[in-house]
Amino acid sequence: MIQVRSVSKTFHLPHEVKALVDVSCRVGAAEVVVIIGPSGSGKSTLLRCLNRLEYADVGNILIDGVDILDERTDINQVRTEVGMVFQSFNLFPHKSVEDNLILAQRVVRKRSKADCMKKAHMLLEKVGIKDKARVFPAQLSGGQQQRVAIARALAMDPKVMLFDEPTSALDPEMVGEVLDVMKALAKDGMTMVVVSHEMGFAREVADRVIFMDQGAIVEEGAPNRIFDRAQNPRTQSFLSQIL
Amino acid sequence: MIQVRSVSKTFHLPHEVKALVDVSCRVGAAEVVVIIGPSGSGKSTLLRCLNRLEYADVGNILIDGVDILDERTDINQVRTEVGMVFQSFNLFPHKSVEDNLILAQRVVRKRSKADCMKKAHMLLEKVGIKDKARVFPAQLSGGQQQRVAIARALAMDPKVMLFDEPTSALDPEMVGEVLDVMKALAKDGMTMVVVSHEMGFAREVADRVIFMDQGAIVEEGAPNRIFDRAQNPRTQSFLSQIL
Amino acid sequence: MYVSSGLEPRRTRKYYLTWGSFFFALVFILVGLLYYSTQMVDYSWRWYRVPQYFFFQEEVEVRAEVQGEVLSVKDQKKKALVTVGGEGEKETYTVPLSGLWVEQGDFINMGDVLASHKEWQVGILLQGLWLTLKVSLVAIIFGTILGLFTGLARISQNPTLRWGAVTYIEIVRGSPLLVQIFIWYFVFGTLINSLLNRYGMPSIPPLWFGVAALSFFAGAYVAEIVRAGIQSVHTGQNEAARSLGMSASQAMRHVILPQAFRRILPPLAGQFISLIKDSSLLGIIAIRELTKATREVVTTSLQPFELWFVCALLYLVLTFTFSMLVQYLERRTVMS
Amino acid sequence: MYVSSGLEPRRTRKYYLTWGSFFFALVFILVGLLYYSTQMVDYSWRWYRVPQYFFFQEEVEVRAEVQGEVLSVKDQKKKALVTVGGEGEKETYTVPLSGLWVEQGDFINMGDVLASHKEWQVGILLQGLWLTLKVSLVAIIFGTILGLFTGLARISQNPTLRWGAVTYIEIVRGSPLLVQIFIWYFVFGTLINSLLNRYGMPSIPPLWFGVAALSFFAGAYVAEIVRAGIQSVHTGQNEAARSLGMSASQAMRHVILPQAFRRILPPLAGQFISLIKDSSLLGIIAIRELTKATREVVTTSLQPFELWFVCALLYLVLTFTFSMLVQYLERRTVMS
Amino acid sequence: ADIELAKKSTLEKILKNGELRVGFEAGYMPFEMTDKKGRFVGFDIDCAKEMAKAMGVKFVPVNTAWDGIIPALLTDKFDIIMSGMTCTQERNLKVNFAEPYVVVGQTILLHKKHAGKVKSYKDLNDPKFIVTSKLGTTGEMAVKRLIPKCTYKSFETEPEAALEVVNGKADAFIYDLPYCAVFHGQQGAGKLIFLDEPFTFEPIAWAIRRGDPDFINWLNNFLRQLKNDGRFDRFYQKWFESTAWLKNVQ
Ligand SMILES: Nc1ncnc2c1ncn2[C@@H]1O[C@H](COP(=O)(O)OP(=O)(O)OP(=O)(O)O)[C@@H](O)[C@H]1O
Ligand SMILES: Nc1ncnc2c1ncn2[C@@H]1O[C@H](COP(=O)(O)OP(=O)(O)OP(=O)(O)O)[C@@H](O)[C@H]1O
Ligand SMILES: [Mg+2]
Ligand SMILES: [Mg+2]
Repeated sequence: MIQVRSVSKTFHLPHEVKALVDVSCRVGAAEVVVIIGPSGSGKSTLLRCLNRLEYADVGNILIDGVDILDERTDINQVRTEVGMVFQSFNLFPHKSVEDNLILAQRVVRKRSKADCMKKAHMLLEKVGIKDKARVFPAQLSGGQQQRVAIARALAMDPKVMLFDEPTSALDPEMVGEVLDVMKALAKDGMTMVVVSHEMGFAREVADRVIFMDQGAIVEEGAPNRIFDRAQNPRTQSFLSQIL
Repeated sequence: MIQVRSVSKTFHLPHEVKALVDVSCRVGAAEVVVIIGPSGSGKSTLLRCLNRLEYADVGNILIDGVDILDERTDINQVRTEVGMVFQSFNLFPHKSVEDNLILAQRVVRKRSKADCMKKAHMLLEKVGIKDKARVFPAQLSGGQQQRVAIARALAMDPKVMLFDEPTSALDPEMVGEVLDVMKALAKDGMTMVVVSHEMGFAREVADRVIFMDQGAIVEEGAPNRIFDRAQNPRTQSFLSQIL
Repeated sequence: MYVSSGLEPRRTRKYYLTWGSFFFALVFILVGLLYYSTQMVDYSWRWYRVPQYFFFQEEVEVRAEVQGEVLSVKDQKKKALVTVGGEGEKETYTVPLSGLWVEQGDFINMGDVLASHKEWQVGILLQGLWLTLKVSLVAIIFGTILGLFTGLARISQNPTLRWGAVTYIEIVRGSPLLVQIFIWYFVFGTLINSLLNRYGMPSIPPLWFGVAALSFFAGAYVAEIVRAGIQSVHTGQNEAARSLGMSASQAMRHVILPQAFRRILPPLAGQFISLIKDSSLLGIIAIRELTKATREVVTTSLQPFELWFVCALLYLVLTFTFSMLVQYLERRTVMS
Repeated sequence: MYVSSGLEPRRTRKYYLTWGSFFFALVFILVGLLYYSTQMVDYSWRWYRVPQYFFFQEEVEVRAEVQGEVLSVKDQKKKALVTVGGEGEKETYTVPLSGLWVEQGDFINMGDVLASHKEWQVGILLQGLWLTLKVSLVAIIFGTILGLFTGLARISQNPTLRWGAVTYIEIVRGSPLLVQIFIWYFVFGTLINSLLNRYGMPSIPPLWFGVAALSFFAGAYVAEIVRAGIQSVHTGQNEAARSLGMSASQAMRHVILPQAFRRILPPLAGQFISLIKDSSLLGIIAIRELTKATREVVTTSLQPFELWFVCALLYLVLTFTFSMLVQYLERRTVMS
Repeated sequence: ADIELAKKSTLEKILKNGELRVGFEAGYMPFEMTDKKGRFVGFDIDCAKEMAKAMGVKFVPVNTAWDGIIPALLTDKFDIIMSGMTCTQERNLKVNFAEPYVVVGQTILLHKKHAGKVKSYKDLNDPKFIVTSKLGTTGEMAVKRLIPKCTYKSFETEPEAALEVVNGKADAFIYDLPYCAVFHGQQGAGKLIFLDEPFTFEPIAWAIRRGDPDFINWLNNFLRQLKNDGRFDRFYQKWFESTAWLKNVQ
């Protein structure tokens, strides 16, 4: 599904930072991968490279066999296949919840208004906020906003979903409702790459956990192996801090 | 030295807040009083009322027998007698350390340049940064800045010193050096009112501790009595949180 | 405002009342002083002459178009029907009763006045004001369109677009509007009209070159407003839109611009106010907006004091009205 | 700029080169088009006539002031000493050797040319430019002083001062500079000079009323800059100063203003650039600054295209130079 | 005959566009000015209207600034200047004039404090005298040529320059006889002295772009017609010999 081959990425401004250093990994279909690691270790950068929100400097990234770094690839086409959920929701504040879900379907997928509507309501029901369809994002709680954001990404029928710390901007009491939606999604067989420090979620849902540090993948494996029997001292010290 | 009689203060903007409600207390000469209390309890407001940085709405405040709320009082005269040290240092960034200490002496006290200079260097030695006289505040660490601020207040030969959380904006490793200066000051017999949550300092130096909550003085007494045998449940619950 | 409660002495009600009234007294004294000094230089104020430049009554005369005799005058409430006839011709005129000049049986030559009445007409200052508004409005509309595209070009990655936009903006903002108006009028205006004439097309009246100068001028400022507005929209919005598969232009159109729009509106309205003031320069190229109208009236009436004060007042009323609007818009933007 | 790395397609060096050169091609084509269309309308460019408005050579003639004969011509390196005498009078003139018109023994009438030489003189455009700069500089100095006090009054607690400042600022910013210039010139100018004359004092030349209009105009804008600058200084600074016993004015003078000053400087320089452009309006009241000088030259030379472009270019050079300065100041402010 | 030249004549364009655009600067009383209602009136305006009638086209007034009036004519902002323009040899190098229709000369409006002391323009030739006139006019040229030593100030419009003398800011205003007469009548009483003996010879004529013999021919014949059928005299009386029009202007 996703293949990352020897990807490196350096930011030059404001000062030089090696965000990714020779990263390789693969995510199979219907697999759920959780990425953990200290702040600044390159987790977000890796995720953002997967739908080319950041350009990788060297290496290849294949999504469903398509090399997204190739100049000839229609990146907008690829991005519809790869849904992304941000830490800060990024809902469109000038559109109602319904219209947030409809916009890209209309503009990108060119679906009929009725189809969009049907899809939107189906998804809102799935994430449990059917009654908020006509409301504007500003009137929703953080947890509700994040669920709308997930629904919005799902509306494009992506094959992969990327989550960048989807619960870390939420008040503690709202984390659960978002994680529940994600768990349901995983159960439905969605391929997912999740940056998150929610260990409970990782243990329950993840097929594999990747630990990153200083732009490189330090260790990866099944959740139990990583959380309970980490080999690398850096992983051990990181886990000891957050557990 | 300081007498506060039934002082109340209400802020009207942005919304009505009763910052002080019928507060009375007195601070004797050479006494060191530490004020503690939860955030928003009116500690800063009380302190600021003592040199009329805020106007008390009702009540009297006497500094050395002078009613500072009286229209006829020369408040600038009173303020020279009451030194104040802020949480955020508030050094004058456009003047060197030396000039920070000299400015008010020249302008307010009208001392000769040589006298100012002598005083400044004496005080800088006292707070332990004699070698930084020609340096600008931006080049100093937080702890050094706060010590300069103390020296600046002392340069006016005040009879009372007010400290508003002098160490809470500092990195932990710098707290000690500032507290040391304050301890030395207390030992020299300065009258001091200190808002601080440094319990060690309070235990060691304070003659009396005042606990405030919701604009009122809830309890006061010797440090040991307050810290170890607080009577009031609010005091107890506050202390249990911070100790 | 710069308040820090305890630092200012506590002011009593009396203090505010005293100094407040002192302000009005001061204004009063200043006006008095002005009046007194005009008296000193023997200037005679003639305010009564000013209203006619806003509205005046014109005598409209109804004249006979045939020769003959008044055959009948029929009374119809406030109107009168006058029939004039002779030598086979016959015409009927409807005139106001009160202004009738003829009676039945009067002999009428062609062109004789049958009746007259007074009509209110809009005076020159009001016409100038109206033109000022109209020109500013047209210029802000074109300027906004131009500014929108320039602003987008300014932040584009394409060097041609970006440098083009920068060049345009810098040239326009770096030279006086007056000089730009002259260039439009004498250089571009001449070229364009000559070329049009060459190919047998009618020429463009000078008003439009004035409008072009103003529009291009406003466009450069609007471009910067648009750029600031777009850049003030959080990057996350663009990222969200693009990661849903929208193209750059789709994201701009559906997500960025609608949000930028609200932030652009208040400074845009401010720009419109500037434009009202700037349009005063158009008088230089024979466009009779408010300032030019005032100058013309001053030239013949020789009452500069009243007229210039009135002119300034009219501008103040205009700009004040619109800045109220801006404040209203800003409040709405802050709220939403 | 609006960059978000991954969202824009990755551009190659070639892309920038191509579109960059395309920009220059476009500029070239536009200039060519302009030239071509002037050819179409039979405009003959005469750029060679422009330099004389910057510098020109004047023929300075030395004329005899007595009647008689050239008695002697003495060679002194590049100079010649010509002695003319007759009827008891005798005069000696020092003239440049190369421009000698007479020889020894020539008969000379009073007023005859003895020699001539050429001298470089500053042309009208350069004089206008110089006046523009001078006027702007004087206006910004007065405007800054005025603006400083108005800005302080604006944030004062005293209603008279505050309302007075607000009234002044709003009136000046709400009406066009052109109208203000007219009011200063025709109303205040007339009044003041008449009063001065009444008391036997010499009258003030119109230039100063233009400067006054500009200064008062700039003052209102500077006041807002000063206010913003003062308010941008953290309140803690004022509290610290006051709690050391300084009075409000001492704190302002020694603590607030020196800090505000650095933040005020860049927008103040920007205001100066505006002023350079605004000074173009002074031509209306017969002050021969750059725009007026250009108008006059156009009237006589009838080469509007060249001259208006040159005029715009001169303004661009001025404003560009000063905005470099502003940027330099801003960088310094950010650094410190 | 050069038929191309005829085709290029301004006449052709006027007829084709159906409008006669006349350039002038309102304010030069009584030749052209703005009345209370904002309409342009004056001697030249009446002539222009007759001219438009004779051509069978619409009369379009263009009120422009004086110092830009010749460039504006040359850049085709209007077809003809009818603005009381003196036919000077210098201007004649740049534009063509039809036959002069009025002859005027420069006269002096003097501040009353100089009564008796200044009798002719020659007495003004001293730096202590401030003399005003209008920018780019023959008044200005006369000052520069004949009174070179005085302190000269030029103004944008006639009243500005003349009021300068009324207000005592200047000593003398030099301008064409008709305007000075009108201004003296209106504003001068008790403040100004009118030295009404013209000291220059200034024929006034209509100006057009060069190289247009057809138009010149037409204008000269139109002028002859106007002068001989009585219309010209009627206008002359209306504007120069009576002051009835003043009440419509103020
Ligand atoms: N747009 C950017 N420009 C410059 N540097 C960047 C940019 N984005 C990230 N970086 C740098 O790249 C490094 C990796 O950043 P990244 O955001 O991927 O870390 P992270 O693992 O997601 O951390 P966190 O847990 O804080 O989100 C950091 O040092 C960061 O400062
Ligand atoms: N200038 C002001 N305007 C309005 N309200 C104020 C102002 N200063 C303080 N308050 C309000 O008064 C109350 C008491 O504030 P104060 O700063 O005295 O609390 P504090 O005990 O110092 O708290 P902290 O420990 O957070 O500094 C708070 O609710 C605060 O919001
Ligand atoms: Mg991250
Ligand atoms: Mg506090």
